[in-house]
Amino acid sequence: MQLWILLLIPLVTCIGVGFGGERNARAIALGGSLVTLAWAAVLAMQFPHWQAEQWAYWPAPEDNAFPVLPGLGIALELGVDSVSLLLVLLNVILMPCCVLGSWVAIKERRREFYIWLLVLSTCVMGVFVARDVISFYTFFEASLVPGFFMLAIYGGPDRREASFKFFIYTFVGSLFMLLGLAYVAWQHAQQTGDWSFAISDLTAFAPTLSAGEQGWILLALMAGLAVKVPLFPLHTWLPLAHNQAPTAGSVNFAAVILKLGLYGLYVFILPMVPEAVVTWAPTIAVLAVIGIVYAALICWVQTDVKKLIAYSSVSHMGFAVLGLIALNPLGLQGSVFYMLSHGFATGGLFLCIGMMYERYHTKDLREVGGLAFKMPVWSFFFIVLVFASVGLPGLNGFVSEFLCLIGTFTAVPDAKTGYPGVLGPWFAAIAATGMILGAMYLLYMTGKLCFGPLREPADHHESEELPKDLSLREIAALAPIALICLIFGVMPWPILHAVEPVAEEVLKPYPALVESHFEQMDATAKVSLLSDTTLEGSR
Amino acid sequence: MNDVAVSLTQAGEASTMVPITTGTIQIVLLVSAVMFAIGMVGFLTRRNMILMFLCTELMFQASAIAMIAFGRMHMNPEGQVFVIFILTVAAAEAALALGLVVLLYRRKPTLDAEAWSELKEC
Amino acid sequence: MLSAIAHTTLATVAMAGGGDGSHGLPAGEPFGFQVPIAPVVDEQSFALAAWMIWLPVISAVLCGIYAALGVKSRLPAWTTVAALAGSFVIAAITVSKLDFAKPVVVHLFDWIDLSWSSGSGTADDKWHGLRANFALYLDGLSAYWILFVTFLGTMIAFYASEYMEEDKGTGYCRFFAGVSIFLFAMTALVLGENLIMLYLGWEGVGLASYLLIGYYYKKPAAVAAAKKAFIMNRIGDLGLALGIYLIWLEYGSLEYGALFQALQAGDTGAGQYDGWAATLIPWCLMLGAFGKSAQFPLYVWLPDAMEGPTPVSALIHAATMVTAGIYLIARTMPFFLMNKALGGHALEAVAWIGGLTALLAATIAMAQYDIKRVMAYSTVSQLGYMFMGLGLATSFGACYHVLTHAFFKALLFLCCGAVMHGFGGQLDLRKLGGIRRVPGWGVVCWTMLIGSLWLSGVPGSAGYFSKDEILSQAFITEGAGFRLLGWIGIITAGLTAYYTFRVWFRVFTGPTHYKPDEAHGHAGHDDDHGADHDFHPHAPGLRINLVLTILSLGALWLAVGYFVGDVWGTQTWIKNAIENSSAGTGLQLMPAGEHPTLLGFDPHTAMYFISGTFGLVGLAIAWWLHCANRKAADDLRGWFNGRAWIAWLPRAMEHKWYVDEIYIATIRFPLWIAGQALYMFDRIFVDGIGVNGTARLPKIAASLFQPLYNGKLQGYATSMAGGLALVIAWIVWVWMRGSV
Amino acid sequence: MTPSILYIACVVGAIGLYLIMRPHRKATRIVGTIAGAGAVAFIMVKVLEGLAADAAVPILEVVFGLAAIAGAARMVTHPRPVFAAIYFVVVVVSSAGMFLLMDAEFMAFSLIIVYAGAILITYLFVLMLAQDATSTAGEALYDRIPREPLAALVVGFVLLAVLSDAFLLVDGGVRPDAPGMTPSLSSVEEDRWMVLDGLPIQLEETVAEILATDSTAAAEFTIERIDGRAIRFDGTHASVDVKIADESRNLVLPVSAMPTNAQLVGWSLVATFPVSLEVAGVILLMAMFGAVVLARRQIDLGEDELRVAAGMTPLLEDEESEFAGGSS
Repeated sequence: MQLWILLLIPLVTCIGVGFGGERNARAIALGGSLVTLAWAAVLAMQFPHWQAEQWAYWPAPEDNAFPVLPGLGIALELGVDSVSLLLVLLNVILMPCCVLGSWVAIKERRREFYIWLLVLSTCVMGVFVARDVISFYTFFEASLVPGFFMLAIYGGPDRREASFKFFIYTFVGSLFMLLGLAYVAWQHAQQTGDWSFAISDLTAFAPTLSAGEQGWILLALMAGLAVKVPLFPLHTWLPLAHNQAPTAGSVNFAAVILKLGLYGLYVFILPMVPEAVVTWAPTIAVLAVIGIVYAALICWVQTDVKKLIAYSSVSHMGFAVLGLIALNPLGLQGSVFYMLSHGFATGGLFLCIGMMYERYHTKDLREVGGLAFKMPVWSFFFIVLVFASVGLPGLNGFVSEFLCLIGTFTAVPDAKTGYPGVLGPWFAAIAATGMILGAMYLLYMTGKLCFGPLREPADHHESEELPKDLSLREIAALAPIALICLIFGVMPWPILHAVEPVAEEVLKPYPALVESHFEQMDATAKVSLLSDTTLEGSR
Repeated sequence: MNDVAVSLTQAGEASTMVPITTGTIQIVLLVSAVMFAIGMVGFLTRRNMILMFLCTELMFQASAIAMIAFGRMHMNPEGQVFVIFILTVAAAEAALALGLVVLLYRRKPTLDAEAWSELKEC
Repeated sequence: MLSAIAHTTLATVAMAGGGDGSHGLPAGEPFGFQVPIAPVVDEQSFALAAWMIWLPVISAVLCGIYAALGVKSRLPAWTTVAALAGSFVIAAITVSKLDFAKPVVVHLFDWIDLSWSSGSGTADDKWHGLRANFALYLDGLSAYWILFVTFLGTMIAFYASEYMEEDKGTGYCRFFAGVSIFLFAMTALVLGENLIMLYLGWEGVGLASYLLIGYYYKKPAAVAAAKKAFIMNRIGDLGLALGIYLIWLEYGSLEYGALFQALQAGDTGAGQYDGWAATLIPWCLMLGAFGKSAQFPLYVWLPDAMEGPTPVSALIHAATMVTAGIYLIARTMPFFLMNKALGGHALEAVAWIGGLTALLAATIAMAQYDIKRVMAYSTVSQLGYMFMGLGLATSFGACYHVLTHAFFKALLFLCCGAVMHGFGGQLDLRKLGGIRRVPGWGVVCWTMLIGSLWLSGVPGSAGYFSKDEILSQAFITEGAGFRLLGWIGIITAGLTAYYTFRVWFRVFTGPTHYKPDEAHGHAGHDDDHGADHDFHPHAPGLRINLVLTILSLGALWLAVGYFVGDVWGTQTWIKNAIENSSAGTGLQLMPAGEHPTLLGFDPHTAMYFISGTFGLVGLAIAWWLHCANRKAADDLRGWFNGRAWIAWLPRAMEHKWYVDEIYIATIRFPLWIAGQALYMFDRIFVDGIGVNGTARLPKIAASLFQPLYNGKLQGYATSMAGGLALVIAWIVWVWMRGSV
Repeated sequence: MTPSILYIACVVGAIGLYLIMRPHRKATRIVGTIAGAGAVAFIMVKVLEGLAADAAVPILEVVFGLAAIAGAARMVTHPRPVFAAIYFVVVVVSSAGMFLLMDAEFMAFSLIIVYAGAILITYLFVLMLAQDATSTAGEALYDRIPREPLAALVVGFVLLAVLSDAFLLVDGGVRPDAPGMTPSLSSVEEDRWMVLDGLPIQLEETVAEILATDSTAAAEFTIERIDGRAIRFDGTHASVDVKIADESRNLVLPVSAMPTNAQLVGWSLVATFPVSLEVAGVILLMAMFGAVVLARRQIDLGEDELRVAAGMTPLLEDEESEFAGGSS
């Protein structure tokens, strides 16, 4: 029930926004998002599994189910584990910031805008709390609609193309995902005689399928999720959409929508098709690593700030994917942490850029720069968030990046961690160059935007409604994010502890699978591997 | 057949109780099908918007005949009830359609349906 | 104070005096070193130690608050100085309580803490968790380091309170916040109990360096330099990070205590992955150290970093941060020794790269005109010596040189800063001269002389002793070409004396002339002394002079302390601290008993004469060319320039051997091109052909049916009806009749 | 009759209709009419041929059917809209006749009233309203030339072919005499009597009438209901228990008391489809609103003008001032 209320609060707020008039829309939306935040905070306090030894959903989804078509096993089930609750918290924390960030940026059709924003919030929270495939998929797809409209109505000059590409690209991908999930459910019904769409049933069942079937399911699911993540080379919707979206839209896309893909990887692919994951992990990892380096290099030559940050998301998400398929607790926890920290850092960066854009109406690095003198407070937040993104220890980005990379590094066949993996040092070493490239492009951006002599567009004149530097409203939007970046960097352990049982549960089948995978590998390869390691050891 | 005979002899009237003959219903259904086809052909070929709607009325008519026939065959009144609903829809449609036609006619003084091709996608 | 501390600890460890390192270590240690026993977790007696870290943090936060409140007084400076001084005092108290043979861990709070119990492995507990808490590791090495870091931090912050006066306001707050952040990061780096905390400090000092180099953020050069510094450091950090991953992979822990004990027990790593053995660890760490400590090939950021305010150059880019690389290698020396014991060449590489960097940087320094740049290259060169020392397995020499260098180089930088500050930002030694005779510049002149003497390593100076410690070791330790390396070091010593005194003679002696630098004016300065004709240098004030004096006294004391080491205990104290920590090499790598000889003498004895001679010769040449007969310098330059076969040499030296240009041409530019090409690829192929092309397929297919969509209502109706007919036909023919 | 014959007849009919559509010559029209009528007649003959030899020939149905088809064909082909509308009246009347033949008297007359009386008149009004003045000189071009007749004919007659195939041929066509196709008469009768059961007043009147013929009975009576039901049907007779002065009597109801067809329809409408009835009412209402709104002259007003017209204050554009100030 608590979770239903969580989903309903933004929707009810929508009604308020709709009837509250154009003037009050944003205030009502802010109120609603704050109430959602408060409610989510209450849930977080009630959540019993923060320090649990065993992994479990809360509330137990069966108790919370709302049968729709009992004959077909279709029931709406909601429940959270620590990962999904953390992601819900990410969403609800960013939501008021988004509203504050759009406070004056959205001048026309305000009610509609905030309604879409709140609906988006509901949809993504729905994805995170759904415990059955039907509602997961429904929310997953429904989240496209508000995104589409925010993009298409309030976006930049290329909004038409961006919105269509965003919608169609991700939608087509998810259709494949639906196909894969439906296949699993169908097989479940065939073999057990009962229809069920509960994620727990399907994840318990799917690993019993043959390796070939699992491979196809993995491909189908990846088609949907890799677009969302996004994984190279399926990333091209993202720079366009991020670039064209209004501030709140970019924040939401970067912070939450991208996480849907990773969350899907975590909730479906890892538990459902373990054998296929073991087989395909190196391929996925190669794509992730290519994405890291490729997007980072592209970032470096961008002149449009938003595009730069958008490509940086591609690069960063590569790390998260690597961590996820490292198949050990280090990587998995790092990846979950990455979802959160990227959400806050990049979301905050987009907010910052939005605030700059409201003042200068350009995102072009060649036209605007040297703002540190004129906008010190803005620059302060911007630099904090940039360094959070760069992965400076003490801020959140470091913990996640470090864990993902060390997880990848130690994902070796004979790892003593008890979690053998199929990646290894080479993947981590190449991916780690992303650290350098990340610093390169982010500092390039910072150098242009914050430092150097003041550059303003030729036709720039001071806005009357906005102060030169940030207003209290804008500080109120940025300060929580910056603070969270710091807190996460200094005190990551509560989150890591909360994710521990989840990681162990998800990874339970993997050690045995990886070992048998290597046993089946080509005998000669195995022999050479062994001889190498023995040589190293005896030296 | 015996029951019918008894009740007939008792009442001396009430032809309602006789099942419809195969020939009758087949003829009636054939007529209904032909009318429907002609109505559709008319809808597709007439360029006059008003007549197009009239052709839809013809198709309604055909389906109403079929309804009545089947209702008669099963000897219950529901076929007729459905015809009432068809009448309702036909009347509503006529009202709205004619209103729309008038509206369109105000924009372009012609009744030619081909004059309105904004649905074109390219 | 140091000596007092030294006395308290002297009794605890028996030390053999002198430099021959013949003190006994138990034989049979697998890799030839003995590291301390398992650290004791002691939070009661060292509770105060936490404040070493927290005070700079508090000061940074306060400075931030001052900035937000718009404080325009010197409050940030005093806050910072007080905090840093507090840190120093606490450090001193802590160190005085510390027994070097018994390292102590002080737990502050949990940071990264992962663990898992399941999994298929049967390995011991080590791999079943990744623990990196915020905790302090107090042993000889960290105690030694933290003392001079906090002391110099305090001094230089005090100096900066005057130096940065013109920027009072936001800039002032920003500066001191940066200094505080730096000190926090540096203490975390030095005191951290595990490699991740070291990494935290490592990157943290990088951040502080970035922020402070870019302090004059309106100057594009400063911004570029800051960026370059951070990125070059990041390249090093990549090595460090990989090293950390590899260490965890091989040893399953990142805490010093556990690691050192494993190594001590002869653990050569788990050997888990083909090719990535534990012997690779030192190479990765080396990359990190070279990045942070500006060694070839990653040294190019340091000279550029001189765009920052001079106190920053003194504190970060001369005295403390750049020695973090030395600290790293000293801290992880057991890995290097293991490498060596297993036949690896990591230590040789460290020595050779250090030595070559020393020579290279010295040659560049000889031809620079900007006095801060000379000092910067000199720093690179001296850091090269320190790496050479580490590579030659004399951690003591390296660490001692770190200390002496920190004092005299900070002193030199601060003097340069005073000159720059007083003369309108002028740093070109061609445009300055005879400042000795300008009123009010006496302290600067004489303290800088002390610094220069110490740097040149003239006999009797601290630099002389610490450098000799390293150079003589080159003739003792066995290794690939170490003797040649020793001679390279000796030649470099001569060059060092030359370029150092070139600066001093040019700036302080000769006829008095000066003019301000128009182009170089600080962004934050009011240009009230910009014009040439009414320019009046303003002499340094009390605080600057005071700091210079204190530092020069410190430098003097280091020299004297060495001389009479057994009396004051300084040298033995240091030796004690270093050799009892993980940096201790045990010096077993040399053949025991029979020292190799150098020119027939014991190398230590010989080196006193050789390096002294070279230093004095260099000094004399400098005196001749730049003081006594300046025309000779011009003649020499003319002689070089007049001969085509040699004319390239001074030019190449002046242009820093074109290393920057080579980097731009071979790395930066290709990467940039790659970026552009990939972006084009992304747009044209991935997005254009891949995505839009796929998206166009349905459109192409649709164009076949397009004529049907003519916008004619009845056309659509026909299709609909046709579809209906087909559906019914299907029902009738297939469903009802079962055949077509 | 085999499907192929049916299909060929459909093709012939289609060709006939096509010929009628061509406006050029009277001769083609005649040929077309003959072909079409022949095809229809041929099929009808074939249908009747297949009947049992002793079955009665549904003459009237054939006549009305042919009239309706002829009217329909002329309606879709006539170049003058008004005439087309008039031919539609022919269709309506003929179908009403067929309704009558199928015991749907009420529907037959409502069809004439609603269609011929109301809808057709509306059409005619609109036709006259919309027909431009020039059309008096002759038919409009778009009325004379059919649009893509071939495609439409193909579609329409494929549909006709499969429909008539389904009605006439598949499994012997629609056959009421096949077992299970029609309900047993007793159950039909029972259903009807039960409708009377639901009409208590009419039942009382019927009982009163029966009792009136019986002089022995008192005027006061009550109808007894067992489980809420008064009428009991034993398969042939319907009877009612009536209590007259504390004496129970079983009255057999005459067949003439059975509810009429119209009553049946009414009962079905309110008892079986009440919601649909309501929905139909709402549809009609909304159609009325829609027609009113559509036919009105349209004026676009902005939001502010609407607010002013509604007596509210217009929106003000001074709302950015709330959070904007106060930065340091």
